[in-house]
Amino acid sequence: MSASTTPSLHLRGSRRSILADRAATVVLWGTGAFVLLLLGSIIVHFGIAAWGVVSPSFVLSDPSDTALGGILPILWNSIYMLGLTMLIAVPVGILGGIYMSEYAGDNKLTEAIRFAEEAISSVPSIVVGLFGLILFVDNFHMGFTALGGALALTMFNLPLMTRLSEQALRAVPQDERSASLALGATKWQTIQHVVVPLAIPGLVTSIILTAGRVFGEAAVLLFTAGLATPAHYDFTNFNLGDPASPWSPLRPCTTMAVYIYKLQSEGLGIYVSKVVDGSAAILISMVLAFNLGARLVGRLLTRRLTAA
Amino acid sequence: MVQLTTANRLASLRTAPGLRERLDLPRRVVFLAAVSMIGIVTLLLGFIAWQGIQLFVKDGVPVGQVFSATWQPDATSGPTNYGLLPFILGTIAVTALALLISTPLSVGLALFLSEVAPRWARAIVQPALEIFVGIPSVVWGWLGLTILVPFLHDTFRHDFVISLPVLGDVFRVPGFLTGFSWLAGALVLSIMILPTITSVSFDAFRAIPQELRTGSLALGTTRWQTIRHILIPAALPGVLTAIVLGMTRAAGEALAVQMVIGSQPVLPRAVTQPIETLTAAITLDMGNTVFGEPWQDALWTMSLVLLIISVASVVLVRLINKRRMAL
Amino acid sequence: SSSGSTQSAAPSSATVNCVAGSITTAGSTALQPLIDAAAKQYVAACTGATINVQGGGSGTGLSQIAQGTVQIGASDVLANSKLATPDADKLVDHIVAKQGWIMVTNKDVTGVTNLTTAQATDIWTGKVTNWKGVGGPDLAIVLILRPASSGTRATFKKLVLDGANEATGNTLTEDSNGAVTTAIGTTDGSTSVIGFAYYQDPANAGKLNGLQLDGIDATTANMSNGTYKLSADGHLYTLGQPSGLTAAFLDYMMSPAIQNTLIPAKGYGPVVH
Amino acid sequence: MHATATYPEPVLRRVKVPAPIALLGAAEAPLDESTTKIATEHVSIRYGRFVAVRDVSLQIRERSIMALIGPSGSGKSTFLRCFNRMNDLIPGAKVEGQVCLDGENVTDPDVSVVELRRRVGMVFQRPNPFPMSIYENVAYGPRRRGMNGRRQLDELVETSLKRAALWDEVKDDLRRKSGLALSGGQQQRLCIARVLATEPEVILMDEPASALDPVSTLRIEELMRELRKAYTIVIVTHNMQQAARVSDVTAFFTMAEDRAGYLVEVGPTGRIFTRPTERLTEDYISGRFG
Amino acid sequence: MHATATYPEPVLRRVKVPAPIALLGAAEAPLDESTTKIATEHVSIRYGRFVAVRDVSLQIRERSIMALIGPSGSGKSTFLRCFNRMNDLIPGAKVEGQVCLDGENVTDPDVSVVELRRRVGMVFQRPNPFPMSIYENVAYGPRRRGMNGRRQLDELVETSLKRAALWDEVKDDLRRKSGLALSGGQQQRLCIARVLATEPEVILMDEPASALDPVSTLRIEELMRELRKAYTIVIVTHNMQQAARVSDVTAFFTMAEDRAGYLVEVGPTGRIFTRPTERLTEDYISGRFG
Ligand SMILES: Nc1ncnc2c1ncn2[C@@H]1O[C@H](COP(=O)(O)OP(=O)(O)OP(=O)(O)O)[C@@H](O)[C@H]1O
Ligand SMILES: Nc1ncnc2c1ncn2[C@@H]1O[C@H](COP(=O)(O)OP(=O)(O)OP(=O)(O)O)[C@@H](O)[C@H]1O
Ligand SMILES: [Mg+2]
Ligand SMILES: [Mg+2]
Repeated sequence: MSASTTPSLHLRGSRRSILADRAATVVLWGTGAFVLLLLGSIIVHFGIAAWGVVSPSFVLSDPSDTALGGILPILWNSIYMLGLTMLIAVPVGILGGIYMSEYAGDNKLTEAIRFAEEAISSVPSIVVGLFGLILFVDNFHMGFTALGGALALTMFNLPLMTRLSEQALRAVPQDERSASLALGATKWQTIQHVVVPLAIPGLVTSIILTAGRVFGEAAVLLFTAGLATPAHYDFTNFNLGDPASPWSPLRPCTTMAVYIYKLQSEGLGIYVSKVVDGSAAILISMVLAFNLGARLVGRLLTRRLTAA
Repeated sequence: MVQLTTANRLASLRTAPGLRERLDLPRRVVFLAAVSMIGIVTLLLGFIAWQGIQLFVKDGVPVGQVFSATWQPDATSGPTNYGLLPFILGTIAVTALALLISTPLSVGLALFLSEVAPRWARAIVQPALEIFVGIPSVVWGWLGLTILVPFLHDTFRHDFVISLPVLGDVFRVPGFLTGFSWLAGALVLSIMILPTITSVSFDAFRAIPQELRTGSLALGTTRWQTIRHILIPAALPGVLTAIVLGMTRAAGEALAVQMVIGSQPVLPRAVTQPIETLTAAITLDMGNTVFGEPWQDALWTMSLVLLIISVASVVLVRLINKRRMAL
Repeated sequence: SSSGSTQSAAPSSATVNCVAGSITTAGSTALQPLIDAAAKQYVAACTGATINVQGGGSGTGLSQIAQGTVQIGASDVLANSKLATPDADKLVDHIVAKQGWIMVTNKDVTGVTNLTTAQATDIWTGKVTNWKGVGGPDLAIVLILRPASSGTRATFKKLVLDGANEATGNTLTEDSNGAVTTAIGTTDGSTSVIGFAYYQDPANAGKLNGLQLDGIDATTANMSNGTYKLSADGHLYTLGQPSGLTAAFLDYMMSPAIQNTLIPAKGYGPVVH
Repeated sequence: MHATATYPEPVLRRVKVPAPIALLGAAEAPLDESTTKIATEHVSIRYGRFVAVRDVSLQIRERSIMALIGPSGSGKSTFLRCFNRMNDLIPGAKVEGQVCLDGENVTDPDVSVVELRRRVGMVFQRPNPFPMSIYENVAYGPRRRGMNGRRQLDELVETSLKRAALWDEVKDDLRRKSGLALSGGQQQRLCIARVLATEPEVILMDEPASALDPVSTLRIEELMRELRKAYTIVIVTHNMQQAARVSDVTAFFTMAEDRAGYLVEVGPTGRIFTRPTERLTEDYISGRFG
Repeated sequence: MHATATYPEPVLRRVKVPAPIALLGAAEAPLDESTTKIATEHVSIRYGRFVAVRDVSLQIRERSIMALIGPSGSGKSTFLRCFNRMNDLIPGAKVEGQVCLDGENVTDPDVSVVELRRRVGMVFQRPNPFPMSIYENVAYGPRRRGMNGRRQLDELVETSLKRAALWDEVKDDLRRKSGLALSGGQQQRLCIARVLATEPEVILMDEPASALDPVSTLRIEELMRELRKAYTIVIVTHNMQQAARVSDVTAFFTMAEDRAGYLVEVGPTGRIFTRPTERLTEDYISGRFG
């Protein structure tokens, strides 16, 4: 040590930058902790509120005016609506994302598409709902239907899905594309076997975020898929043309978010607040389950496709 | 192998006609998917634009009137006046405040997740954020109504005043009379847009090659310096996109804001006072008015105005981005 | 008004004119709970009938029925006050119940149990801004309004305020009975008008102070006999004369089973005795 | 050869000296007997307005190794990329003139770049394995051409890895280990194996050995000599010894002011390194060997 | 030197031969008179359970150049990174043993890595310029240390770029051209300039010249000799001639089965290349020079 002509590693250096770094670390940790705490308390809030309400029979029985009814048809509707919407939004969104990230040149059309994506995300959902009401419900004489709701939701979600997919695909390093192309793979093979597999985690995120909006959306669906309390569903009725069949896309389809909205604004009866709390808790667990499931599938797919 | 080589040599480089088609098919498919966006948007925007101008075309309201401050759509209680100024300013005010609160929080969180967080923290926070997105806005509104509004009212009911000895009151914000306020709306919104801004910025930070981080750290810079001078500039386009997405989401959000903002069509003055946004007005009155009456036409005009505001800010941010990239 | 009684009063198919088919009603959220309950009873009695009870607001109900996309449009207000004449003339009005509203205050507003029409007008037009002025505590009045387009507000304005415009100062606007009730519960000195059905719902018992109007209690009986003036007809509109399931269901709404039992139990006033 | 003369002598006396492959290779196949595989005519390549390669015309014989040498920035990589049209991927890059493969002009818009790149493989300066297992990395090209038989693929993967002198190091976790988990040198060898697995006719190598250690480099160089029996190879290298050891013909690019991207001289490797006709070449080579 | 003997002779006779810097350097500063700058004691480095460096103890003298050589995967880069604790950034990497800089143990958790890395600069195998102008790339380090004076920075940037032999090529668009728009070789020289601008005491170089052309390489080697007067340099290289030319001391790592990451031999460069005591070293070196 005595031989050392330079100051000690512990002492020298710009204290200011070190302090700034410490401060930043604390602030960033604080931000993380704050958001986690916020979310934690919201979840705990619903957990406590739903305590004693949520039970298997709550999930598996029909709503009732006179007792603590269940939410089975509404839960089913949410899942159904999610499926129907994602059936359209996921493939079209990812394909659109592929175009934007792999093919789109730097031209007016690209600008226009990007502009369209951003413009539509600024349309309030209630306006999309009314648009759906006028277009699907009135003009197409569809009435209040799951299909109309899903189409309106898709208009709303597709740009988001496309945008997020594009970003996920763009994050794949250029090196990987060059390597594949240089091996004589076609552009499409490169996309299929290198770009998309590598982008799977990002694509899963975009699916999750889009799905989140389907779960949580009320305003669009109020006016397109309906705002009613469905009664009993006969799940053995597979006649898709029958509006009474829970499998039919041509029936009214009140989802969890809409149901919660309805109960909170005009719901009557001593059980309303319990059903609201229980439904909110179920909705949140459903989102959580979906997210975890999607991530798991994504991870399995990544492992299969990249063998990493 | 030699044989294969010979065989290859005979294959002409010209593409067989059928092959060309096949190679191009995917391109057409993805092109169609992307262009469908334009179709949807044209349909929707065309519709809103058409409905939005009915107030002027069909009902004969002068265009200038929408920039006045009086909102009196109800013919039964006096002469009608469709002044949208309070709503326009209200929307801008709430959105701006929400972004002001949410952006540092979200970008900070994105940085935390991508640069600081240990694996376990990331494993908790990331799914947590995605749950945020799935919580319906009614639920957020309800939480705001039952928790945030009373909290603001109980905690900050007195005027906030900064007094100096000679100058007197230099700054005064009236306390919350009710809790229903500009601030309440902005707070609820800022939580709702937090996941959007966070996840998109997070992706932007993740996309930065690791080599830039090691390059900077190896020069004896702190992690914060690396973040501040390398990562943030490199991720800026992505972060701005995130903010735009958050902004448009905030401007378009209806149910939750409307429940806590107080919905008073006045010009925004203090964050503690109720104001009203375009979306709140649309939500409140759309279901109660009938298609084709001037009142509803005015609501469609609000949608159009909202769209114009959002699109204008999208374009503005794009221009800023382009200017930056050119440097 | 135990809700249990509605269950036991559910009619058997013997007393109901059953028609098979599927119809949709849409519109007034104030009437939705009533129509919903009646529809459930009807469907329970008649297999083969499906009745969809949608909300959306009176304006939506009127628009939809005028377009013919639903079979029944529910509205708090008269069709011709909203729709243009040619559209309104095609609609047939079925008045199935009286709806009432009640002025309510936050629990802190003690000592005020009754407002005269004049006092109410002073408060809602902003002449009186403190509860002192009507014999209450020294507390600023916060008015919680309904949206200007809502049936509740229009009716209150017509029946109590005699068309005078509401104050614009110390006011808030909330959209639904649920939101208004919560807002009053958390806001000192606040007052509003909510649907009687909602007020008398057991879930809300004791949360708010309900006020008499001109000394008259808000009861379903007083609404039906007209002594309580803050009440109005609930309209179910059809496009032309109803037929089939629509007609059967409207008849059912007027049957004693509904008028004498379900309607008062749900907090509405019967129109047939 | 001052430095060499001073110290490595003792070692050199004691160890087994491999045959001097450079000249041996050159002798094996006299240049004039084989036909032209690639020919460029007046090729210029621009990035926007910047000219990176200027009016280069040269021929590459079939089954020979051509080395492109020259200072950094002289356009070697850019020129190399025009043989398999990888420049197509760089926005703003524009190729003028003709590049012929077996007499067909590959810059023709009708040409299938996919077919072209299958026939003209490429190894990059920076190793770029896919984030997949080692096996999948090598099997990638063949799979894209429709090869799916497990046995067939296994065999091909093994052969290719053996040729790239990587087999012994990776054979145990072929399917489990990711290509990215290898060291830099191993990664590059994996990339070479990957190209070999697609069985191209021409192999372009952009400083393939700059990340390799001498032992692997030698193996790769030996492999190149081996491949030369069936393939045409074009290599960009900064290692003049490498150029001398492996190539039959050497082309020298310059960066001298206003002549960036200019082909100064091309000729049999032995002559270029011993009797360059141009002053620029001589300076460059002597800088190296001084 | 079979190959060399056969063809470059004529050229060598004609060109100006620079002084044999390798031995000249070693002679300039007798090793024993300077003090130890870096010392490692029983350093082992693991990635998870895989041991990449095994029990390495060595000393590096102040103002000397130490070359680390050895086959690919032998842990040279890993070992190098422990001097400035860059291994901290690799999840799962664990360093055992002591690494002392001026007698202070840098693996101590109390040590400020920021300070350490300012004193121990690093140049990477793959050039990694920042996506900023050339000027900002070089000014980055100094700015972060609080240097803001325009004049001062201008001067420092110019000196650093000149030292890295890049000034002439970039001086015209210093502030407009992005560091990423340079060719590979230029990028690497920019990275060297960037480190020089932070004025470290020790410079670690991980194959800094593997992407450089011979002319620039020579310039950089000259610069290393120049820097040696004030700095301590540790270089990983695959180019044995480079090791021989520039370094005072050479350490040889092996990859032989079960001994991966083992330090076989360390000693004055002249001796290692002429009279290695270990069979492994001899094999490796002769493989290169054969
Ligand atoms: N994408 C690009 N855009 C603009 N200029 C480029 C691009 N790529 C290379 N250049 C420029 O073109 C010239 C030739 O580059 P190239 O990479 O072909 O050189 P090189 O001889 O391979 O150099 P090195 O030996 O350093 O790899 C350089 O001056 C470089 O700056
Ligand atoms: N991040 C990592 N995780 C796991 N193993 C690693 C990692 N980095 C390197 N290794 C392994 O550690 C060993 C030593 O790697 P290192 O990069 O230090 O070798 P090297 O001597 O620098 O090789 P090269 O000359 O190819 O650069 C190799 O076997 C490599 O596979
Ligand atoms: Mg190059
Ligand atoms: Mg290495």
